[in-house]
Amino acid sequence: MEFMYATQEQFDRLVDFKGAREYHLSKSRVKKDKRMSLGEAIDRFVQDGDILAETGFSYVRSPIQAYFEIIRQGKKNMVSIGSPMSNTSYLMTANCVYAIHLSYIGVEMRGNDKNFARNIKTKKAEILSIWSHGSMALGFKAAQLGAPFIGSKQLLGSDMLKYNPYVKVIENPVGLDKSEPVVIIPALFPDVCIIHVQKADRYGNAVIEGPAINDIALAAACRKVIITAEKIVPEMSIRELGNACIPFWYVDAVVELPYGALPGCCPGCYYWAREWWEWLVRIGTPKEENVQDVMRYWIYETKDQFEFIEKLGGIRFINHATRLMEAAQANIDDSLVSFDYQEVIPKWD
Amino acid sequence: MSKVAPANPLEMLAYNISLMIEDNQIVYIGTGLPMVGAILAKKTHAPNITMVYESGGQDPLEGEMPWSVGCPFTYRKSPMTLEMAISFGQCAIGYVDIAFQGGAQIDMYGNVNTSVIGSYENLKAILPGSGGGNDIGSLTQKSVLVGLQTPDRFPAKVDFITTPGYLDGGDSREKAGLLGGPIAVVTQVGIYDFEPVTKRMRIKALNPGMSVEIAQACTGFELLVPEGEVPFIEPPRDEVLEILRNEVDPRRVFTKMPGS
Amino acid sequence: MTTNFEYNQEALKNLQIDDPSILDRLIDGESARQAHLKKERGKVDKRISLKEAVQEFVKDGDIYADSGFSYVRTPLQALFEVMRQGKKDLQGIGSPNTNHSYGIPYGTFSYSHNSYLGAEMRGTDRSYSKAVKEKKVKILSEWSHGSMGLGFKAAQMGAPYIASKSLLGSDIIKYNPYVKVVENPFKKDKDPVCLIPALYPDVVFIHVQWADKYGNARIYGPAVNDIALAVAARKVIITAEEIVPESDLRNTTNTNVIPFMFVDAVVHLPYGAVPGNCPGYYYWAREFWEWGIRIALSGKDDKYRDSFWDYWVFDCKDQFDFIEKLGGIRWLNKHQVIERALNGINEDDGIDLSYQSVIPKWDEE
Amino acid sequence: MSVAPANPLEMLAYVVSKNIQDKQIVYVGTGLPMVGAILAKKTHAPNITLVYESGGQDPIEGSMPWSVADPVTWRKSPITMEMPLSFAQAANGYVDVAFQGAAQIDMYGNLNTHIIGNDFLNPKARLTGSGGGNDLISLTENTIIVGLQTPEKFPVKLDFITSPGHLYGGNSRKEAGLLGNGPVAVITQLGVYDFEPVTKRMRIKSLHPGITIEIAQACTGFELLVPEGEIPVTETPPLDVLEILRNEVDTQKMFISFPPQ
Repeated sequence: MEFMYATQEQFDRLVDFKGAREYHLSKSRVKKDKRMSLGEAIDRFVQDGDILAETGFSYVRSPIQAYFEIIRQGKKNMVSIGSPMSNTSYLMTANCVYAIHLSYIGVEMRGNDKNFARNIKTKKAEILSIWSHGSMALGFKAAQLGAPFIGSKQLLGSDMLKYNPYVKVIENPVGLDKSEPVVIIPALFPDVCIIHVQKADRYGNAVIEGPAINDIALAAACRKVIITAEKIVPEMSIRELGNACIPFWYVDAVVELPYGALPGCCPGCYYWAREWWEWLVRIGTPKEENVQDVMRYWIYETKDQFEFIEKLGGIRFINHATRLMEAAQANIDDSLVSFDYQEVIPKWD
Repeated sequence: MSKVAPANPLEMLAYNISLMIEDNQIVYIGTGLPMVGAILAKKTHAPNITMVYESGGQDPLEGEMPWSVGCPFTYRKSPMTLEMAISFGQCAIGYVDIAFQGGAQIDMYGNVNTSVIGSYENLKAILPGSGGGNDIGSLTQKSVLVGLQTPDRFPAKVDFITTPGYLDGGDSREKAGLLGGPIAVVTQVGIYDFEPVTKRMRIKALNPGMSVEIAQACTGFELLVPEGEVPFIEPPRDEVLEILRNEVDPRRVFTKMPGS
Repeated sequence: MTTNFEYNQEALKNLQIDDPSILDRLIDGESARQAHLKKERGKVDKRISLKEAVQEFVKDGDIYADSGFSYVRTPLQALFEVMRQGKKDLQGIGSPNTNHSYGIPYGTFSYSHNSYLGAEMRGTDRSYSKAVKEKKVKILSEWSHGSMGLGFKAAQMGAPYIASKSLLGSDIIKYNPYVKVVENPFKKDKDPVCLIPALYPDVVFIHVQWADKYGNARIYGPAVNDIALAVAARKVIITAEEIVPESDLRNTTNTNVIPFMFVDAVVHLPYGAVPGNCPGYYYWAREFWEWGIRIALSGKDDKYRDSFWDYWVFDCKDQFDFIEKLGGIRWLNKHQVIERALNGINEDDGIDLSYQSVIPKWDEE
Repeated sequence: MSVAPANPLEMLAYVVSKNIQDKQIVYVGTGLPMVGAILAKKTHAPNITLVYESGGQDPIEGSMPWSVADPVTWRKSPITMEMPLSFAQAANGYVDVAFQGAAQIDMYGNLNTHIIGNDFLNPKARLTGSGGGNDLISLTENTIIVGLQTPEKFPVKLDFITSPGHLYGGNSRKEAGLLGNGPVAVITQLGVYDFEPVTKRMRIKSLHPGITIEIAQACTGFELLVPEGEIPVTETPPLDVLEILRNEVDTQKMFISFPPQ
């Protein structure tokens, strides 16, 4: 394979079953207090050259404040993967990520991410392999299941096969007619993921409210796992409910990070900053210099999530966002809040 | 004369989508107009459908119009949420009846492109990529394609097959080992199906005011025309339009015409 | 006979399966998919009696699976009803599939896809051993828990098969017509892996603590393979300790939930896991199991076995009759208290966990 | 001193516990391994985490479980896992050591829990089948085998390989594509055995007090390898450990007293 930026070793590491296993075997089993600051966690566990897996779903329960810290610390030469992986777009602009395993980078209802498209077109970043959500999810699930690969009916007949060096089409060797083709998807083992959760204890037992997406599988698959949590709760309170989905021994660092998913949303906690996203999509992404402005103001010149919130509108913003989420989850009456928001129309439109 | 303004093309599209849904189905939904159409169906002729989402939300209570398939409204008071691999797994094993998806390009065999315009070697535009599109299109029993019909968006052959339809027609989808397949294409012009043998796109019914000639003019390949008269779709009744405007998408997130 | 499937010929020979078409349904994903596609989609009240559920959904010859793990949250009262109704020639599958041995002498189970059929801490189930020897039951395939679990999980994930590192080098493979060893096609060096096909039983009973009338069902404690089985099986019957309002399920966050669309019937069946254990509700009848294992499953004499099952199954109308024989309300209350203590809900200081172990006469001689 | 010396089952439980190091994740099955693991946790290895195949993860201690799905195996567990996911942890490298027993063990540490007799269809005895045994030994990094040693239970050749140890010795385990080191020790009522690094044949590591090479060999169906020099005597449980075993671990004497027959 010829890569612009990535190394063969980086390319191979994603599917290195034995390597990931050995790494897991070498991890500390001690049930100890793993709490540390966000800065320390990113400094110690996100390394230049790592394959970073995106968690959550685009702007839902994604560890966006942690991604901002990666940008502030100036991590380099990283490869990004995830389904979806929309937040990779600004990691590219900040020169943290220069190669991706692509499933979906877009801005949901607003469609394409022009910043991402620009980075690819100008060859600032390269695509190493192309996936669908489900096929990539099966890759993570295979890893979680300890299966070297999983047969699937996804991807067959699509051109994605021609752009995915990891998957193969074979004739079904078990069951069914021999002539029945299936795609085989190898287990995927990224280096590091940061998972934002509503509740965790100091050891790393983590509770996810709402959809877990691929995060349970990723917690099992990744070599290094950082938990950022809205709340650190006593272990006993997690035991009372028995609803954790990530056990402590997968976890390397626990960061108490209230509002860690902002400007995205965190189920059960707060709604997302829709105006901020509007601004990013409509103003920030179309032009390179605007992106740089957005990043300077919101990331480089912002120390932490609290300063970020001050810029969004402080306590008034948080109070509103919290109530919106309460209403969204039908915990308070819908009539008490308005889902109206200010649409951003850029001057050039 | 009705006091209700007639449907705009996006509203017509949402209405046509709702017509594809039968009561009691399990419906797999993506962002945008399919969501509007499905909720409209649920509030009108199909009150007992169950909506499932790729992010894992299953059977939520209705609320606001979701921004995307990961929005809290996709799992509002859901009895459960599923992991993604398992959520897609439901399509493969026969627990989803119908799924909707859009695309930047749709070709005469119902292949969909959401990856790249031009080619990866000679890039004109890069699109978001598959997302769940390929999985839904590969695995679901019946899929319905939704798009705005223009000659560019309906080329003879898509630049990139993100989601396979009938591939090269005939039995090529089956030979590729895929499950299910597209049963219809819904656009602002009309509804199309696929001729059973060649699997080429064929006019099924047209929206009011449209004609075979207009449909053909909006298409980059030759549309098949059925024998006899082409039926017209009855426009949405006033009360349906009012439900669409006042209850389904009151903020006009998806049904407001751009520029209006 | 014709089959569309490719089986491990060595295993067919070893198991002396002349007509491999009997194996087809378990891995026939297309027919399972079709069965799922035909299911009721409406959110309707699916409550029926246990009798009706067994009559309507268990057919002679079905591939039969049940929930839970050995004696934990196992739908034993449903299994007893299956035996009472004289269902025949079932293929038993499950990881574990311990309780299927009870039905073998009555012809209820004539075939076994075996992963583990034993008496837990008491080891081998000698009546099963005897039945195999006497050819009252035919083994169709051998599995490990994990490999069979992956088969159900593959079905749950809609994957035709999953590769695994289990079973390699073992003789199980020579007695499993379904699995195959291939070289990992992703590796340049030789790296054998075992391919496990998705498994689709015909019918599964799942006993849960809470369900609503539509079939949304919530499990307390380990779900084992039940979430996957609920997705994979062609017919799914929920037996529930309590029928709760739907809102109750919606207001609780818990990942161990089966959604209503998989479910064909809901049976309100308090004590449906008796004589086994239902987490959070009641401990199991250890004396009953001691008696069953030491006497009925000892393989010593068929008459002990027959009289045991006659007394406990055929002479009982329902679970309430069964509990009366165990000791009625006193037995029940004691076992509820023990269960709560074990779950850390009740004070466990002063709870007496001792029980009468059963020494059969022939052991004393 | 009024504490009675260890009986053979108590000795076995103690040696099991000594094979567990602190801070390990331990995959436990029913019976003596469970007793040994809980004993280890209450003595020298307070920070181990116990995981079970039915899905219980890291329970708080309670009474002695009857089986691996007992409520005690997931008592106040923060999480319970579906079974394939629980086994998958072993494949993914999150389990350090697993214990298992068997009806037959051969010189390469292969295990049989399927049949006795060499005709599968007409067995002398039909046993349980694999359960999680095959998965654990196939996937876990280190496996320790626990069994009662008799010539019949330690035959030259197994009637059925349920759980592969070192298969046919040498590199054959690796060539079969299996993960981990396979069996690293065998613990019986007579002694502790390991596997010679090249041939992978079972070798005496230490013998319990009063046991000689001759006794060990007489209880074995194949030729045991004997190491150079003096054979160490297995350490016996100190009295305070015995008291913990009897009064805190298996208070019902479910596993550490001999069955009535």
